[in-house]
Amino acid sequence: MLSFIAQRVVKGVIVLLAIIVLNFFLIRLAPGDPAVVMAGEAGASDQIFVAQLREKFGLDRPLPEQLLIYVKGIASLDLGFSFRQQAPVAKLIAERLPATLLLTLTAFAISLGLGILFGVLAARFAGTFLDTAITVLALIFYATPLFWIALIAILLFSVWADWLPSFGYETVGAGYTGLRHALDVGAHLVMPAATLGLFFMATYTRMTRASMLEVKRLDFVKTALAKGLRDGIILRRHVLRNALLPVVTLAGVHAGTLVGGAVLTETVFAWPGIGRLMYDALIQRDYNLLLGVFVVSSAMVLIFNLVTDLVYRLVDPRIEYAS
Amino acid sequence: MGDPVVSIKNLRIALPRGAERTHAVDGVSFDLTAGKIVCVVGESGSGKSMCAHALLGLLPDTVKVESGEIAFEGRDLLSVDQDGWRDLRGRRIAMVFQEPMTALNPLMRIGEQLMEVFEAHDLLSPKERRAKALALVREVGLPDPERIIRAYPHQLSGGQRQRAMIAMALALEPAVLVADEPTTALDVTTQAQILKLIRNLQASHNMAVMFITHDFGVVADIADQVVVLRHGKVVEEGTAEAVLGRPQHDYTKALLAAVPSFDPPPRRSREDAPRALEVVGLDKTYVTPTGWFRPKRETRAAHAVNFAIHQGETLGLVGESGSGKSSVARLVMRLIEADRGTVRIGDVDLTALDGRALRTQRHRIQMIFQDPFASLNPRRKVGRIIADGMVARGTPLEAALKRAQELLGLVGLDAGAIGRYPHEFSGGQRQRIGIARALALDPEIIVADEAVSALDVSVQAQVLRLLEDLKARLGLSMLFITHDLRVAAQICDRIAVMQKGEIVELKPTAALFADPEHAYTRELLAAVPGRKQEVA
Amino acid sequence: MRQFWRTMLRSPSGIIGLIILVLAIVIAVAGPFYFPNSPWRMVQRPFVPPFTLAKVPLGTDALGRDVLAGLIFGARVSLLVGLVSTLVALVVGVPLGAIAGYFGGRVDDALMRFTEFFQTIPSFALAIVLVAILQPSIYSIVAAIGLVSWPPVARLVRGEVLSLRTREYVQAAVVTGQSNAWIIWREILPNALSPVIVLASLMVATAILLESSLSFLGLGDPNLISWGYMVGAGRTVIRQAWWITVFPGVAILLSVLGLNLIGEGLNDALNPRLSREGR
Amino acid sequence: MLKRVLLGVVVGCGLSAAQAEEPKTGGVVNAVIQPEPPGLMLAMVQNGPTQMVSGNIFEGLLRYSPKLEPLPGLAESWTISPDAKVYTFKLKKGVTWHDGKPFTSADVLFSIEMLKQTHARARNNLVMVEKVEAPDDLTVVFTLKEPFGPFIGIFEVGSMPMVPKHLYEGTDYKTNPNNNAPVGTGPFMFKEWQKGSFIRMVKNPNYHEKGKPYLDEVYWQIIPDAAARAVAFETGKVDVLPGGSIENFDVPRVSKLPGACVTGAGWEFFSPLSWMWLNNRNPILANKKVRQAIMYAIDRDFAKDVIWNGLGKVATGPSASTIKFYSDDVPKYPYDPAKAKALLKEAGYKGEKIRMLPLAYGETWQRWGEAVKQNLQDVGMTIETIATDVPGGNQKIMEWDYDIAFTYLYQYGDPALGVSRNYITSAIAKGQLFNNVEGYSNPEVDKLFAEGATAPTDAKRKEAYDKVQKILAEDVPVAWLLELQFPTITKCKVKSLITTGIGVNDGFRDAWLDK
Repeated sequence: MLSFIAQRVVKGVIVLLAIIVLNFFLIRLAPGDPAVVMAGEAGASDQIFVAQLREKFGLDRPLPEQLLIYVKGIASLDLGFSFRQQAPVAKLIAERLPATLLLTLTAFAISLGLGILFGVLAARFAGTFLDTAITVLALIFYATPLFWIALIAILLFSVWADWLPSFGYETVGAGYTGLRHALDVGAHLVMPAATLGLFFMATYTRMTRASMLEVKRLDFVKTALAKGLRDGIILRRHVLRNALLPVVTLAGVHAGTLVGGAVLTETVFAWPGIGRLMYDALIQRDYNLLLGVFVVSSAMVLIFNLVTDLVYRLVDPRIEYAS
Repeated sequence: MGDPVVSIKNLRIALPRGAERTHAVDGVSFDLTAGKIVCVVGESGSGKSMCAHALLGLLPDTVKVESGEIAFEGRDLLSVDQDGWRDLRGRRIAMVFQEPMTALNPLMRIGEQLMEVFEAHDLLSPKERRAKALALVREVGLPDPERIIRAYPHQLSGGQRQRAMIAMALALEPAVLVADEPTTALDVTTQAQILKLIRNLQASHNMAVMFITHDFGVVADIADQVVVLRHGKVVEEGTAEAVLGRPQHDYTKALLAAVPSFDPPPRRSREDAPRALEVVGLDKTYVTPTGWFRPKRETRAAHAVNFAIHQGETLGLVGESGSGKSSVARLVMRLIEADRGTVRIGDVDLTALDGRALRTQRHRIQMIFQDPFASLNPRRKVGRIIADGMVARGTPLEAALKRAQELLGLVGLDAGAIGRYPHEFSGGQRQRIGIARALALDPEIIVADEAVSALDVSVQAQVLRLLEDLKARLGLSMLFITHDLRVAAQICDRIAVMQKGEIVELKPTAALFADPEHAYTRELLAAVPGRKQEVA
Repeated sequence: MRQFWRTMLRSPSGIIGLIILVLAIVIAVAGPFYFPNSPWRMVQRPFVPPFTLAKVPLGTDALGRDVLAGLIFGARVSLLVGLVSTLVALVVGVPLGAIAGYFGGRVDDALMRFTEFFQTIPSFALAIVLVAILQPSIYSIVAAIGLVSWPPVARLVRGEVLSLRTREYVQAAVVTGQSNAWIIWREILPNALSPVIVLASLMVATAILLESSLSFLGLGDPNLISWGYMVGAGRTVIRQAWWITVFPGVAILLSVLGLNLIGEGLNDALNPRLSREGR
Repeated sequence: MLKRVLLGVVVGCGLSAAQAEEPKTGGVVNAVIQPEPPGLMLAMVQNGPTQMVSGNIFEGLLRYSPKLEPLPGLAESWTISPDAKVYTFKLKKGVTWHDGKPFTSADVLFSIEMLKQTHARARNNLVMVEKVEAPDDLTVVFTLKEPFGPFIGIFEVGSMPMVPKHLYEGTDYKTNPNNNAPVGTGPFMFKEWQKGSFIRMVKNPNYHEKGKPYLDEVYWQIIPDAAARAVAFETGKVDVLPGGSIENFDVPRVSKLPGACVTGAGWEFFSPLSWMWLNNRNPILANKKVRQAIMYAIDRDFAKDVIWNGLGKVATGPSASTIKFYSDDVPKYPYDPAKAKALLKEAGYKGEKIRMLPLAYGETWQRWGEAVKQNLQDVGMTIETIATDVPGGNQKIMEWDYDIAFTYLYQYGDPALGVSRNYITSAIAKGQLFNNVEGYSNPEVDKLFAEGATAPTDAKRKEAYDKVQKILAEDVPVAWLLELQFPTITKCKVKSLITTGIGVNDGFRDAWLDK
C-alpha cells in the first residue's frame, strides 16, 4: 500500500511538472502582460513605466530562464511572488484555499449524500411515481446551468424571503466567535454549496439508480434471495455496496475538479475562494498567481484521485495495489 | 420410493410477448423425492432453468405462471407470498447456481456470506454462526477453513467457490436442493469432485435434489431419475437406467446418440506423411507488474512446447482451463508473441516474419474460434465476413463474394446467406460460417480452438462431422484444442495432454486412452463424466 | 436499424428528447427566414415586457432588442457550438483511445498519461484560460470546449477497444491477414460506436452548458448572439426584466434536457441489455 | 451636552459651516469596493479601487473643491510667486503618521523622489519642476522651469500621496512590508484585509483635524458580482455604493429603494470623458469625412438615455464641460444617419471591414459596444467586434493594432493635465496605452496646446484652448461619446460623504452616520 502511494505520488509530481511547463507557456501566449494591466490602471503608461514594471516582474528575461526560476522555486515549495498583489503566491492561495475547500467539500458531501439517497429511493421504488419524480427532477437539475440556479436562488432566498445571506463567507464586522461564527459561516454556505452541489447530486442520483438496477440483476442478488434474506438487507448489503463502486469512481473525479470548477459559484456568491482568485489572476495576467492556482488545484485533483483509489481499494477487495 | 417432497403438476409458465415461443414451460409435471436426485436434462432454451427458478419463486418479473401447481410439504408454492418465500428459501429449499464467481458477492468475505444464511432466518448467535460456518466449510471439503471464511470470492478457485456455494445451500439442512448446472463452468476434474460431493451430501442429509444439466455424462454419473425437456415440454421421464439405457422418445435417442463415444475409432497413422506444422521449444510467460517493491507475478502459459502435425493429421491438444492450450493455439497463430521458440509451416518459419511478410503467409494457417457469437463481427454481412480475407489478399470483391457463396454451400448453408447479418443465424450455423471463413483462404492447416464446446450436443455432432469431412476432402491438417476428452477421442489422430503450460504426454489417441502414462492424464480420463456407465 | 428506431421510439424519454431536438434544429435552421433582421437590431424601446406587443412577443432587452429573435439566432450558436465542439472532442478522443486500446503496452501507457494529464487540470478553469488566451471567438470557444472534453471519449473508446481487441472476430481478422488500420476501422470502431454515440449526445449537452457558462463570464463571441450571452447580459437586470434571463435560460434547460433524454433513449436502443428492467 | 456644542464649534470653523445638521460620532459604515484592489500602497499602485480606499489612509498636500479650487490638505496655505514659477507650501503643524512619527517637509521631499520612480502620472506632472526644497520642517518650495498653469492642480492624494520617509527610505519599495499595512496620515488607519472578503479601516484617533473622523470603522466589502452588490445594498449589508459599483441598468431601481440617496457629485476632479480611439493610421479612418460620418452615425443620446440611464452628458469635444477652459463654441454632431451615409459615400467608403474593440469593463461597456456597432452598421459600415479582456485590449491599443477602440480617461481638472496628452504629436509613441494613441498630428494643435499650458494668465490660456477645441471638433481625431457620470448611491443615513471634487476617494474624513 505504501509502495502504491509512493508510486502515485511520484507519478503525480511528474504530471504536475508537465502542467507547470504547459501552463507556463500557455499563459504567456495570452495577449498583454501584468505590466500592461497595471499601466492601464495607473492611468499613465509611457514606455519607461511599462519597461520598469516588466523588469520588476522579471518579464524581460528569456522565457526558459523565467521557467527555470519558477520551477526552482516550486522545488523548494515556493510558488513565487505575485507582483500584482505584492504578496507571495503561497500566502494568497493559503488565504483562499480553506474557503474553497469548505465550499466544495460541503457541496460534495451534500451532493453525494443526497444523490445516493435519492438514487437508492428511485431504484427501490423503480417504476412508481416517486421514481419518476426523482428521475425528472434529477434530469432538470442536470440540465440547468449552474449560474442560472444561483441567480434564481439569490432572488428567492435572499431578496424575497431574506432567509439567507446572498454573498460572502461571513457577516463582515459582526465579530462572531465560536458557535455563532460557525452558524454564521454555515448560513453563508448554504446557497453556494447547494448551487454547486445540485448538478453533482443529480449526477449521483442518476448514476446510483442506474447502477442499482444493474446490480439488482446480477447472480449474487439471486443468491441472496435464495438465502431468504430480507429485501432491506439485500438492498443495503448486496446491491448498494456493489452499486456504489462506479459512483465512488465518479465522485473521486468530481471532488478534484470541484476545486477548480467553483469559479462560477464563487463569482456569483462572492465566495472568497481560489476559483475567483484564478479568474482575477487570469484577467490581470498575474502569471505566478495563476500558475500557482493551477498547480494547487491540479494537486488537489491528484490528491482526491489518490484518496478515491484508496477508498475504492478499501471497498473492493478485488483490486490489489498494482499500478 | 417414499412420498414426493415436491410435486410439480402441469406447470405452465408464459413468456412475455415477442419471445420465441409463448410458453417457457408448458404442462410440466414431475416429483422430487427425499434422498433422490432428479436430473432435468435439455438443450439450451428447453425451459429447464425456468423450472428451477419457479421452485424458489425467483422467476423474473416478465414471465408469469399461468397454471399448474407446485406442492411442497403440503403447500402450494405458487400461492406463497413474499414473507412465505423468505421463510422457505434457504431454510427449506436451497439453490446452487451455475457460475460460482458471479453468484457470490465479490465484496463480502465467504464467511460473512455463509453466516448470512443464519441471519436471514434469525438463527443462532453471531458466535455460533461463525462456528457453524467453519463446520460447513469443513464439511464441503474446503482446505484451511479459518482462511477460507476470511477470504473473498476472487481469492478462491472455481471449484472452491462452488463448494462454498454448496456449503451455503446446505447450511440450514433444506429438504430440497436445486442445482442449476452447478458444474458446467468447471473443469472436468473439478466437476467430478463436485458431483461426488453433491452425491455424498445428498445421501447423508437425505435431501431431494433437482439437478439441471445439459450433459448426459453428468446425468449418467449422478441421476436417480431423469426428466428430459424439450421446448418446455417433458418428452421422457423415468429412472436413469431406463432413460439412458432404453430411451423411448426419438428426441432422447437423438440426444444420446449425439454424445461422442469414449471409445476412439481406429485411425490410420499419418506419421510418415510430411510435416505440415512444426512447433519447437515454444515458451510464453505472462508477467503482471504488481508495483515497485514486490516481485512480479508470472504465469507460465507455455513451456518448451514441441510438437509436429503431419499432413492430413488432426492433433488434439487437451487440458483444463489455464493449462495453456489456448495460449499455444494463439502462439501458433502468431496472435500473441512467443518469448522463445519457432513455428514452422512447411518450410516457412512463421516466427521469423513480421508485418507485411507475415500477413502474406497467414492464409496458410487459419483458425476456427470457440464462441460462435463472438467470432463474427455483428456489424458485417456474412458475405463480407468470409470475403474480407480474400480481398485483403488481392481478390476482387466480386470474385471473393462468389467464392463465399460456394463456401457457404460447402459448409451446408444457403448461398443467400451472404446478404445477411450474423445475428440472423443459430449458434451451429454461425460456427459453419466461421469454418467457411477459415476455408476461404485455402489454408493448409486449421487450428480449431474449442470449436464445438459452446454448442448443444446435437449440433456439436453435426459440426464435428462437417469438420472431419472437410478435412478429408481438402487434405487439411488440424490442431484441435478441446477440454472434452470425448470429442477428442472422436476426432483426433494423436492427442497431446497439457498441464501448466507443458505437454505431459503425446500419443496416438487409442494408445493414450488405453494406456495413459502420466498421472495427470489418468486423472483427466477418470474424471470424464459418465465414463463408468458408458451411455448407449 | 429499424429495430433501433423502434426501441428509440418506444422509450418516452427518447421521443420527448427527439421532439425537443428536432424543434430546436428547425428553429435554428428556419427561424432566421422569419426574422431576416439581425438579432442585435434595436427594434423597440428597452424593457418591453413579454406578451404585450405583438411585434416583440417575448419582449425586448436592455437595448430594445427582440428577445425572441435573440433566442432564435442563439439556437444556431448554441447548437452549433455544442455539435462542433463535440465533434472536435471525438476527432481527438476516438483515434487516441483507439490507438491506445489497440496497441496497448507502451503506446497505451504514454497516451493514457497524456489523457490523465488533461484530466488533472480542472477542465472549466482550463477552458476559461484557453478562451482568454485565444481571445473569445466562436473558434476559440469550440476549440477550448473540444480540448477539455476529449479525455472521457478517449478513455471510453480505449476501454471498448481493449475489450473488443480480444474478441474472436478481431482475431479472425488478424489471422486472415488484415492490416491494423483496417481492423481498427472496420472491425473494432463500428462495434465501439454505441457507447460513444450515447456519450456524444451527453457531451453536446455539456458543451452547450459550458458555452453558456463561458458566455456568462463574458467569454463569448461578441459577434454572435448565444443563449449564455443572453442570460449573462440579462442577469444584471433580472430584477426589473426577468424575461431577458428566463427565456434563454429555459431554452438552455430544454435543449440540454432534450439531449440528455436522447442520450437515455439511445442508451436504451443501443444497449438493450442494460435498460430492459430499468423502468 | 457640552461635548456636542464643542464639536459644533469645531465643525462650524471647518468646511461645512453651512450644513444644517450636526454630525454625530461613532458608527460603522460598509462600502463596496470593486474590483478588489491589488494593493493599498498608493505610491506603488494607482488603480481606481486603490485610490478609493487608500485616499482615506494617505493624504496629499491639497484637496480640491467641486469647482476644483485648491483646499488645504497637509499644506495649510500656499503662495505662488508673481512670475508663476515658485510655489511655496506651508505644512500643517502637529500632523503625525499613523505610527506616531511626525510628518515633516522631509517626508514631502522623499515622497516626490519615490513617486518619480513608482508613479507614472506623478512623474509626468513633475517634469516641469526644476527643484524642490525644504527650508524648514514645515515649508516646501517648488521651483518650475517655466510657468505651468495647471501646476496647482497636481497635489491631490491620488496624484501625489505623501509617503512616510522613515519607513521607506533605503528599502526595496516593492517588497517593503508596509505595503501590506500602509501607514499614512489620513483620517483612517488600515486595520485588516481579508483577501477576497473585505478591507477594514478604523478611525485615526490622532487625526490632525480635531473631532474627525466621525466614524469608528469603515469596511470595504469585496463582492465581485454586480448583481450581488446591488442585492447587498438592498438587504442593508452595505451602505455605500461608490460610482460604478453596480450596473447602470440597476441604478434607477436601486436609487428608488427606501432610504437610498444618490449623488452625481464627487467626480469633478476626474471628469471622466469617454470616446472611441479612431486609428488615424487606418487608410479609411485617415479620411476626416469618415471620422465625421462616425460622429453623425452614433446615437449618443440613446447611449446616454438607455445605456447610462440618463446619467452624464453628450460630449461636444475634447474637454469635459466640468473642467477649466471648456468651450461650447465648436461644431456639433447630432445623430444624423442620413448625413453619415452621405459623408461615407463622399469619402468613397465601400464597406471595408472595420475592427472595433469594446472596453472589457463590464456589462455597460459591452452593451455600448453593441449599440455603437449597430449604429455604424445601420449607415452601411462593416464592423467586426474583437473580443478580448482588459490586458488583451490594452496590448492591442498599445501596439496600434485596432481600428476603433473604446476608452474613457480622467481629465484631472485642467486641459494641460488630462486633455492635451491625447492630441499632441509629441505624445505619439508605440507601447503606451493612453496619450496620443490614435496617431493624430496637427502642428497647429500642438502649438495651441503648448500655449495653453504655459501662458501666464488664465485669459491667455482660455484663448488658446478655445481655438484648439474648435479645430479638434472639426477634425474629429477621436469620436467623443459622453461625459460620464458615476453616481454614488448611499443609504441616506450616511451624511457628508461627498464634500470635495475627488469624492469618495477622501470622503470618509467628513462622513458621519445619522443613527
